[in-house]
Amino acid sequence: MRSLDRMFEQSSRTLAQRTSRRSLLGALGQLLTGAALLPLLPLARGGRAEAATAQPDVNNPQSCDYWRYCAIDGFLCACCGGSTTSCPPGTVPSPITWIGTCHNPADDRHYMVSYNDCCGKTSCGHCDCNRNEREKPTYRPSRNNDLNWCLANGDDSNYHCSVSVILGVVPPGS
Amino acid sequence: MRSLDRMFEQSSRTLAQRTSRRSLLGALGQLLTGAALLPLLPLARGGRAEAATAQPDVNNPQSCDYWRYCAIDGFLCACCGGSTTSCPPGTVPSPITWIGTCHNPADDRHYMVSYNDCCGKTSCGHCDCNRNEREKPTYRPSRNNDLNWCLANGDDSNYHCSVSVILGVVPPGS
Amino acid sequence: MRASALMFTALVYLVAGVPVRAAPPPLQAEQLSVQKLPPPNPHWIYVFDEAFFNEIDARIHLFDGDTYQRLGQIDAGFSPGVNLSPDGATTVVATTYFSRGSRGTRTDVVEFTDNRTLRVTHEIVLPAKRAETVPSLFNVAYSADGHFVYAAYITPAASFGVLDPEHGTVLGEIDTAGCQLVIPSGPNRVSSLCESGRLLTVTLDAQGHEAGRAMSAQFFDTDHDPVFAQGIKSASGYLFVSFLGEVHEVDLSDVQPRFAAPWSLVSPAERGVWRPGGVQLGALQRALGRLYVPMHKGGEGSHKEGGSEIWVFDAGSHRRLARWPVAPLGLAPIVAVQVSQDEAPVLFAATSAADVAVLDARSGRLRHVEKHLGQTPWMMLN
Amino acid sequence: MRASALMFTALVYLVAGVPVRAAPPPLQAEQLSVQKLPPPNPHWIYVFDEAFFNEIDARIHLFDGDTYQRLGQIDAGFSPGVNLSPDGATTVVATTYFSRGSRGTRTDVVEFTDNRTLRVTHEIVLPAKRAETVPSLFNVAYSADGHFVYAAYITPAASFGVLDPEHGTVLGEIDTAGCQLVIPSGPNRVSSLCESGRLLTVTLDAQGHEAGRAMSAQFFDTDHDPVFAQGIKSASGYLFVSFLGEVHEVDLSDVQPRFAAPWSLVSPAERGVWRPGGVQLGALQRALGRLYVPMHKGGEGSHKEGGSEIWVFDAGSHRRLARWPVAPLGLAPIVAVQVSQDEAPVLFAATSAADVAVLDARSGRLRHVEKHLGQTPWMMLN
Repeated sequence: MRSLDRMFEQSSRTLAQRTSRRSLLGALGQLLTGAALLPLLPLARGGRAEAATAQPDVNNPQSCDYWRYCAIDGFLCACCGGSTTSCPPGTVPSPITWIGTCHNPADDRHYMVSYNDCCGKTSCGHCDCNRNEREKPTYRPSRNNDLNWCLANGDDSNYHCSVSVILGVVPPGS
Repeated sequence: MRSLDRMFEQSSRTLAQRTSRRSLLGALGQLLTGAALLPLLPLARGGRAEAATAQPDVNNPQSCDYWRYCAIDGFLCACCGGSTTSCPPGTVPSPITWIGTCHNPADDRHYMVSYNDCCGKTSCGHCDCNRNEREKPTYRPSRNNDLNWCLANGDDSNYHCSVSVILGVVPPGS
Repeated sequence: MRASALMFTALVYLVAGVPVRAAPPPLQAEQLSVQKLPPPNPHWIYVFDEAFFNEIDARIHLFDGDTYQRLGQIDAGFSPGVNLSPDGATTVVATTYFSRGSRGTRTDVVEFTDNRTLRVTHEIVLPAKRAETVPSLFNVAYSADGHFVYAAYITPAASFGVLDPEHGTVLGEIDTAGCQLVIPSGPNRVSSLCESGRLLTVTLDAQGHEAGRAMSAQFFDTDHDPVFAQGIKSASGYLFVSFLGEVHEVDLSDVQPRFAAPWSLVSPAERGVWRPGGVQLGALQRALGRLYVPMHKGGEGSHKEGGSEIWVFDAGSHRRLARWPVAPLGLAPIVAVQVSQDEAPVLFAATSAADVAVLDARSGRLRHVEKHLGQTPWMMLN
Repeated sequence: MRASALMFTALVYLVAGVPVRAAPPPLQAEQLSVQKLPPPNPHWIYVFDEAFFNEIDARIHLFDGDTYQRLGQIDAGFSPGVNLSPDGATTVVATTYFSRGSRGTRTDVVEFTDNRTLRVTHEIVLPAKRAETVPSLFNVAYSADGHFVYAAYITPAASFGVLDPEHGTVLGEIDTAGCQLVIPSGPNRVSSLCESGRLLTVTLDAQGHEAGRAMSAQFFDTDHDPVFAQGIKSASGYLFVSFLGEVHEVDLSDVQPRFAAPWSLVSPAERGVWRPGGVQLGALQRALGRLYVPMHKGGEGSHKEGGSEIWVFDAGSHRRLARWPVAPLGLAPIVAVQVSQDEAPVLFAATSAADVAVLDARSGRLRHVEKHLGQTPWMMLN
């Protein structure tokens, strides 16, 4: 089962936390070393952005309906002093995490999302969100949101809330 | 302010926990040494027991309306595995406590009640009860229910729930 | 109260044994005590409350399914694993504490509570590797003879600790790379669920060290229809239910697990429409041979939704015997079920609204709803 | 996702800067960070949640009364005392931890949190004597110059600890027999409320040791109309409100406290009918000279009931300016109030349903209701 996408998941999970876009590009570059760089055209389906406007919660970072939260089971950091991609002040991001694949209705693309936990304070207790699209049981950890992903943070391993960091787009048909 | 009733409160608060009826009698006897033992006839007003039956919660130990809970601010041990006078299994009674004076509609008498906290487990969280008849601020500790009365229990000083132990009757007019 | 009144108090008290006029005697002075538990009965249930909104304060409520009384509480720390000893005399809690409540020095520990007194009798400190995940029977577990306790570790690398509960020691740690959790069988075997859809079974020697290991055949498909990482105890092992409702019966009575042919909770028409879901998603009454599963209508990703109905199956014939919708009973969706193993069995159903319902396990008749038995009661043990 | 698909992913990502057809460019990969707090504003409020149903998990929510956003959280342990430093830069929490969550070795400690980062910077371990009682401004407090921190001790014998927050040390303990809590004034004075209805004031030397003490005249009657053990900060000291609604203004700007003639929140007809109540039962807007008090109708023993109305007084003339009933605003009774001290002040009102309302402090107009800001928000600081 150690396929390339698993490798990608594993490496991006440990990278997402402190990786700038620039260095993620570098990591992707390494991953692609030796592969032909064939351009690929994403399909433009369109017409979903309007539908999303009619369902505003799909674009509201403080709503569990927000498109990129499709595999969060926990408290939304955007309701706890953080944002979709930032941990609340005084908390510590988890260096390891799980991965989701979510559909963005605004551009009709699927994105790979890293869900990091923010750690070191007790439960935020606000905006409890339980979505599990493509979520798998704990024995498949890279796709599991039941694990306390703060668990490797040592003394700062208490779970506070979860963020969702876009890693990249998933091409249609994958 | 060190009047006799204060002394009574202080001593009964430290006694109530492990004192049998027999030894409480002894303590009262000591308190009364030198006083003439004049018999006193309690007034029989009657007629309130029926009224109480029409308001069953006044006689329900799992209801905050229960007559003897007139100065409990906390969780009722009777809802937590204990009873009106017993701490839940595995908890530790507080040796110090506060005192209330409650009216029992069944016999129309006022009783002096010792409210002990049960300690060493986290909040029972059930049957939250907040009654404050004749309750006084914390600077008058013997009549205060805001203090965690488990506080002198050392490592077992976490607050779990509160009980109400009858110490004796208060004569009418007092 | 004036000082003079106090003397009246004492005097009335002292003469209380002598009735005067028609007045009833005053109530006697009482003695404070600590409640003793009554003898256990088969309808006792240990309700685990994760307290997800205040997660450092998880606890277990001991509840009586006959009297509907709360009998007591066992505190359980942060994101714990919880189980009972085979004789029911001990509750084992594997948990984590921080020296400053939610932060500071981390201590992972296994605590043993005497179920007669609800006091912790002793503990075993673990390496800071304990699996912190949703409740299951497999986060911490006893061997069948009670001589070993197994604690699942996830860092996220997977392994488990072997503990000696009697002497309070850690005997060792066994690596289970790619396989997780502790599924006990017999006196000395531990199986783990593998990412590959197999079971790894490690056999221990008398010192709790690895004596051998075996990997089973693949019995489910992790990608397309994974089984829940929660088991339903059967006579010879566990049933594992998949997201789509396949039932995998695993017999763990021998060194190599045996897998019965899977059967389905749903008809072909229901498949992918009705699904099992929740946290503790099944209970088996072993004498009656009845399996209870909370079921809901939902799509992919709905596997944590509670059941809008409880479906009842004959575990032998796999026939569905009943559907018990819970909304008509005033219940929110069911996130956990457990059943007593006596001759007059009761079914316990915990809801997403934190209530616990007590039902007749034969008829489904609702006997009682205990409101708010904690914040998030996600598993029940008996 | 197949392995080949991954390459597509990466490739799409890499060419994302080059639009092809009319499709919008894909969203860029993002970076995880830790949020920095914006600059403080006068409408920030520190909402203390006792979390009474999970009392080892108390916390403070930092909330913005302009944007209605939660800005962050400070954890606060079991039954803590909480206060802010005079410059607002530090939150001080005096609390208790047990090595096993709810039991085990007890540690009393004062923790200092940098309000710019919401990280604990340092702590001072106390003797295990800390006052564990309902929140007030007087469980833990700073001297006016910030050089001392005072921690109230109750065992139930009363004393207090003098701490050096800069060097993280306990300087000493001062006995206050019969008098409780730490009411700070000036750089080196601590007053305590006495069972006798007086104020004990201890003056400290530069080392934090007692240099002198003075007992005031009696200013209230403990038995017949006690003042709440909670104060309302004024320009020169505190207002203390009695159960029956008398306002005792105490000027602490000199060594000996000065007591103004008490005045009443209620008319003779209202006395004993309308009462102040709750936990934090008043707030004073010092520039406007307006006093806000939650009031309810009730009898003896109702002093912890929240206000069905907020009454607004001119603090100079003692005239009642307004009554603001809260039920029409959809609010449960008010258990705590606080007001901002800027020129466009907002009034914060915490309810018994754990909501926090934001009102215009001049008009009473409701601006916002923040639902469920914790379990039991009983005090607010700014």
